Amino acid sequence: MLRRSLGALGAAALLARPALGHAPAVARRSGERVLRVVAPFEFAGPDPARSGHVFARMGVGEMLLGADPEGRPVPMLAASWSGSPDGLLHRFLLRPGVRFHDGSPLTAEAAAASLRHAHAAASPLSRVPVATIEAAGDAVLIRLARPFAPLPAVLANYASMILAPAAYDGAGRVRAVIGTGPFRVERFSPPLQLDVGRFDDWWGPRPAVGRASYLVVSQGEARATMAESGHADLTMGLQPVTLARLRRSPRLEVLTLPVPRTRILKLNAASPLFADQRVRRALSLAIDRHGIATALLRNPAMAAEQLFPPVLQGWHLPGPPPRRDLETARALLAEAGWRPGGGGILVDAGGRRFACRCATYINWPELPPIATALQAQFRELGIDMAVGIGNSSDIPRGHRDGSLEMALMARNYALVPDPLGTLLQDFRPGGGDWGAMGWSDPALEATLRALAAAEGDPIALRRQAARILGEALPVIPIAWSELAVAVNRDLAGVTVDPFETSYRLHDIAWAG
Amino acid sequence: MDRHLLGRFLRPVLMRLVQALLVALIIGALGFALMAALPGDQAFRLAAARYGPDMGDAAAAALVHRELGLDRPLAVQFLDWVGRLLRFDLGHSLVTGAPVLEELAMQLGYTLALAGVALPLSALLGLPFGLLAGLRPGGPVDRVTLGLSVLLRAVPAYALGLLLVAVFSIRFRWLPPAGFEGWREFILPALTLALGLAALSARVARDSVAAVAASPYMAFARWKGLPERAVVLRHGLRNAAIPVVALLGLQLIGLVEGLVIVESLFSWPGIGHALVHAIFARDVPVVQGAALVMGLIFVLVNALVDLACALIDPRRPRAAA
Amino acid sequence: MRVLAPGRWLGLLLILALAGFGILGPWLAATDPARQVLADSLAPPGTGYWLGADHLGRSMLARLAHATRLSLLLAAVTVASAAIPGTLLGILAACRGGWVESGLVLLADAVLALPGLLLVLLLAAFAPGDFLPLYLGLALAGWVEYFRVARAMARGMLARPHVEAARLLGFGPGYVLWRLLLPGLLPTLGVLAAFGLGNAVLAISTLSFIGLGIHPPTAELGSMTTDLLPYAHEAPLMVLMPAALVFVAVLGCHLLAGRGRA
Amino acid sequence: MSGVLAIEGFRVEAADGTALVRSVDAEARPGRPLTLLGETGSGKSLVLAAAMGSLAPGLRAGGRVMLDGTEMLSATPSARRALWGRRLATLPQEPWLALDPTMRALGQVAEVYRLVRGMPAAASAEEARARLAELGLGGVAALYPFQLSGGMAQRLALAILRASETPVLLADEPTKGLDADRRDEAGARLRAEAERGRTVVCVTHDVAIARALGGEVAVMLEGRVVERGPAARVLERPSHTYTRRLLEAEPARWPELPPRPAPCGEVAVAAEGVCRGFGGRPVLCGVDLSVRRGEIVAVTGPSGCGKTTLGDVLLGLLRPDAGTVRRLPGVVPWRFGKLYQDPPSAFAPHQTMRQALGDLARHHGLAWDAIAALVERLRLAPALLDRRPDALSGGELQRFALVRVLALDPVFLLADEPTSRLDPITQREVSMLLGELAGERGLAVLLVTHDAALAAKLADRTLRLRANGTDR
Repeated sequence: MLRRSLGALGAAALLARPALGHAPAVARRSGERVLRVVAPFEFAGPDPARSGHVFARMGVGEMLLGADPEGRPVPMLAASWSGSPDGLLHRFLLRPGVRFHDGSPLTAEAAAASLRHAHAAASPLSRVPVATIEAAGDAVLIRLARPFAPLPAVLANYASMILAPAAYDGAGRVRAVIGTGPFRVERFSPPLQLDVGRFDDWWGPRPAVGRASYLVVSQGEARATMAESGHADLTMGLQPVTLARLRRSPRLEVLTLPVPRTRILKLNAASPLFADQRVRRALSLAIDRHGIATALLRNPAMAAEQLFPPVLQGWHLPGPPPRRDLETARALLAEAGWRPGGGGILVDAGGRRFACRCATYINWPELPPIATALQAQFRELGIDMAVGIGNSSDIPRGHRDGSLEMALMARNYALVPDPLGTLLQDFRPGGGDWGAMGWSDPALEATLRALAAAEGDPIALRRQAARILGEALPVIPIAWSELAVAVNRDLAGVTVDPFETSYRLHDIAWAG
Repeated sequence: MDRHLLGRFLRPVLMRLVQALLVALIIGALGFALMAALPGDQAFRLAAARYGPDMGDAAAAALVHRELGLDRPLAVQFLDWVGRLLRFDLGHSLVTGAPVLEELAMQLGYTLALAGVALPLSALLGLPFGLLAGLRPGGPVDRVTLGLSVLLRAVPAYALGLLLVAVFSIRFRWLPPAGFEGWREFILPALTLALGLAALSARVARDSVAAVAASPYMAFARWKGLPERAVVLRHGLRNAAIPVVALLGLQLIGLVEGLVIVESLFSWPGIGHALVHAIFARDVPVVQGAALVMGLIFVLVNALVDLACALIDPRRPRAAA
Repeated sequence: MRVLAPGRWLGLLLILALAGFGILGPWLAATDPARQVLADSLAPPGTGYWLGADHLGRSMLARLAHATRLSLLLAAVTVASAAIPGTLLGILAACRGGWVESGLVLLADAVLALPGLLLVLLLAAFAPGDFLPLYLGLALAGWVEYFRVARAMARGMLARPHVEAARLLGFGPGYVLWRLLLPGLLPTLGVLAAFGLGNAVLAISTLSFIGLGIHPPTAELGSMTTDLLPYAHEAPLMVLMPAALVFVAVLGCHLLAGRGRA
Repeated sequence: MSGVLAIEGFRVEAADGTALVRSVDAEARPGRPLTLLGETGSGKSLVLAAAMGSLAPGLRAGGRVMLDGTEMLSATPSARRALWGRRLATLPQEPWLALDPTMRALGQVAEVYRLVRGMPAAASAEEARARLAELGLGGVAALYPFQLSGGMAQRLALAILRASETPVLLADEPTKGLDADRRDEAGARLRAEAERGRTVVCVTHDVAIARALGGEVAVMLEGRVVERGPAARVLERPSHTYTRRLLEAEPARWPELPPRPAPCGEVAVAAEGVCRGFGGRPVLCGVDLSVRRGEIVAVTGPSGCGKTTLGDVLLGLLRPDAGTVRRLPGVVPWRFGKLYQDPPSAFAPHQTMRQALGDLARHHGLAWDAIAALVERLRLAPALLDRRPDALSGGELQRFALVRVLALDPVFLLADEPTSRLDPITQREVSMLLGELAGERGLAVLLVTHDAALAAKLADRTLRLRANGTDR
């Protein structure tokens, strides 16, 4: 633990722009244009489990594997990989000649150590039934306790980033980001700014862009303005309302891409209010998805009656567009024993009012307005829903202590590029923090288990899972998401990764 | 003579020192008590702040809980904090894991840089108007500045900032609406802060100049036969400066409050922004550290203002007593 | 009766107009501020909505009126809760002296050592989006000013011959407090309170703007600005309206306070 | 060195045409000072301002004000300004306000030598030191104005004016705000200036100053000079009624008071060996005093000798550190009253007299008629009852204060400099009233005053306190 005097604080205060701590400061090459990425996502310390998303996206750190646009694993630091027939032993052969930013070579031992750190941290890898991770010559061997098909996808998650041995201190904490990517950290000022410069010893082709910076701007309107005025070259997380305007700007190209993030309403099926599947269906029918998608998301195609968007091929079920049906909803509620009571609010046989509280949070700016819209729409059915806007952590906590009744949230099914990794968490028996609550279904469990063990026809199993979720509605889907990126026309070669693992800066060049 | 000087300079410093201790104690106790009583389990919030909503689940929370020893009794955690504070160790951020002191030093740099631009800017905007208005009380300049200052002080800082962004970033596209890289990024946040402060300083300067201009000692200095230049330089400036310097202390409250708002509005990575964030994330060491640093700087600058006042105003200790 | 200066009349008029808007607005709008018609999202003023509809298709008029009423009421309650105990404690300190005064002054100094906003922020973190912590924070940070002014003025007045004269004439402490001290303090405290009212309106909307005040869906002037900000390009007027109401409220209060306070 | 100030047919009108000064003629020359004597509002200060060339811009002046051949009224501002500090200088009213609060005494004198007379820095300081020493300020050269007493501040201002050695010296109310025992000193200082060959013009309401200064006196009333002539003649044999009234208002010239019955009543208050200190510094030491009903006892002595403290101890407002105080037994506390030096501060600023007296009547169950009778007895018009203190004169307020005290049928009255803030004519009226009432009501009065003449006139006996707080 560092001991510092307040005197040091005072001295540091005098330096208006103190140098930062975690990376060796590199003299700034002047004159070269910096590619400016502006995004809403703040980042914390150097630990990949916390801030890996930024390091991966900015090309600082790399994982053993990557993912293609369909979410299939592709080689990255591992040149090839293979698994034993019983699905328990996985071997990842490292790409030769890779160096870390501090000049040290990538060894199997270093890679295995990084993965062991990730396994011990709060990362997707920690949820994998790993028995051992060890180095064997040029390869990393991962032995599992039981088969886990989405392992390659988990290894493509940013938290499974491979860092140099020097990146860790004695206690195993990450103290500097020393990765292998095409860019190295020049200045790391969490939570808002990261400057990177080209790493000349990268194993891939030399990137055209020499310097780039990642800047967090939390206000959507400010991001849009920065894109418009040329203060941002690559602007991420554009809000739907700003898109039409940005599309008119001659300086910008706006790319949109559906991403597997779904806004869902989590219901506590253990509570007497939502235990009845008919009630859950009634709620689903009462939602004006088209209105929400049009007014708030500015894209009617985002209206979602099922969990998985079309981009998740194999999981998505073809079907008609969603429709609001208050009549059926009222009938279902009546069947479930809810009758109109005083003040237009439904009451059950015991005279209990249908009143509940819906928790949501502001990390995704569209959630509070959607919650407000739902509040008004459920009110038409006679349901009194209060909205509580708090911290996202209220949801897992409320899930754990059972106090949660309802939550509106945005769930990313591609946190690891294979949705199965997330579904196994969310819909395991008893439910998951960001999935079902007080609800389980043996058929779904069996289906997911079979998928994890890679038994049977994956396509059929996926559809089976999607169908079960669509009928039982442990969570009610509301709207899908799209990723909107504004690209300065000075840039060439910009592509968007639907899994948001990388901004692919190494593919970008200055146009003209 | 010596005793007078000691009384003039040493006593206020000692009083401020006591105040600084008081600040440390209050913030330590208050911050900790409040944070301990906050709704929601701290570990869950920290997990969400650290790992993002998608990874912030119960397993991550359990990890955080173990790592930070949050299951120790509150009293033990508080004593631990006080003990470390006495060794000038503010601990590590629960979110980033970095030493709080290190993070604060960096954020403080940004905050001081912004304040360092905003304060002179507000003086530049406010004082000349105040001076001109004070020289002709009731004249057109006075009326216009009065009107402008009343109007300006009624505009919420956030609306002022948005207005400036709308004009300079969106309408004319001259200045970036966010960021903190170069001098251009400084302009809008600094201007937002400075306009609010200038509205106040113009009024204080005006009243001070008007009072001095109408004072019998200025008339007497002229009656003595001193040339106008000497009258203003030798007798006017110093006396008119006294309330203006004393105002600096008052400005400081406005500055601290303005900083929190402006930093949040413009995503400026300063200490105010950090404080708001730490409150959202329940990052106890950062909340306490940031509040402590803000409180101590507040006391420090007030002490400097006291000293400056004592330097230019020989009556000071008597007036204060 | 002493007559108010024209500027102060204007201030009073503005505040009364806003209060009238807060009371009559909902009646004019004749709709619930929470009622939404998504199809009318961002409907311009006129088309069935006097002041248009917000992004969720709710009547701006109804919401603005409710928000104005909320702001003024909360600010008034806050100011009253700061002014009344602050004044009484100030008078108590001035009258009692001794350890009572020392203790109260120490407490006040301690509160003053922190910028008020810091206190409000810490308390607002208790239950973000709730009225109580906001109210408590503003009142706790605010009483000190009244305390200091009341104490200083009461000390000055107690030292003035007219208080001594009243005692010599056989009047008790009650008479001194109610007929001599309070009427003497009231004009100054009134100015302070008018100013404080404006600043409370400002603080409430500002804190709501940065997300630490009152949360939506409750209509509040600061959070309405935040909510509507993304639509600034499509409906600039609607972003402007809540901020303009804050401006008018604060302007009214400051004008009412007069130029006596820098 | 000439230095003749001649005023001929000088008049001033306000912007709305109201005549403020009508046709003033006067002249001052070296060795023959001029005193403009009159009450506040008589227009005497306007004459001085015109002589200085600093009349407020809104006023219209006519006639001639000549300074050695320069016509001050028609001269350009810069021409007038060029005379300041060289041909004429003004001793300001309340000099402690006119000294720069942030500059040491020496600097304020030295800058005249440096900047007006162009001497080098060292010589300037030297000269300044000499001027301070001349006026007995040698020890305070390094002090700031706030550290000086009122008398010292006035001497410092004089030192500054001596430094500029202008032939003409104007003095505006040189006794305003000074303790009575400093007033005579101020007059003597001005006279000394005149004797040094300077032309002194003094504006004052204080007959004593005019007498001390000598030379020519012009008595002003409502913008007119009602009487003018050599001081000796005007002040000894006034021809105008107003001048006579002014002169008669001086305590020494008061007619004998109507005889009071010899004090026979019991002792209202008595002090034996009373000591009292403040902050460790003894103020009163071993004072013995008793006041009988119907008797007026005066306490005199220099500032700070504990006169007021003694009164407050007798009233019970202060506890003596040693000694005993006895008040007439069986009498309720509020029958021991007090009159204050500054009448406006003795009333709540927000209450009208009717409210204040009404509260008193209600509180003590008195009939309003009794109070109304007192108001009449003290020759206060009933219309004044509805005014607040700021709309009443000092004399009126002091009489209301008497009403308030008398309504409670007092046995003892502490009158703490009750007339020192009143103009001379009112001072006399109030003093007479006090004398009458003491006899009429069997009132024991302790009169605290600076003014030995007043004490001699009004009191049955006088206790002189020394500066060390003893009565011996």
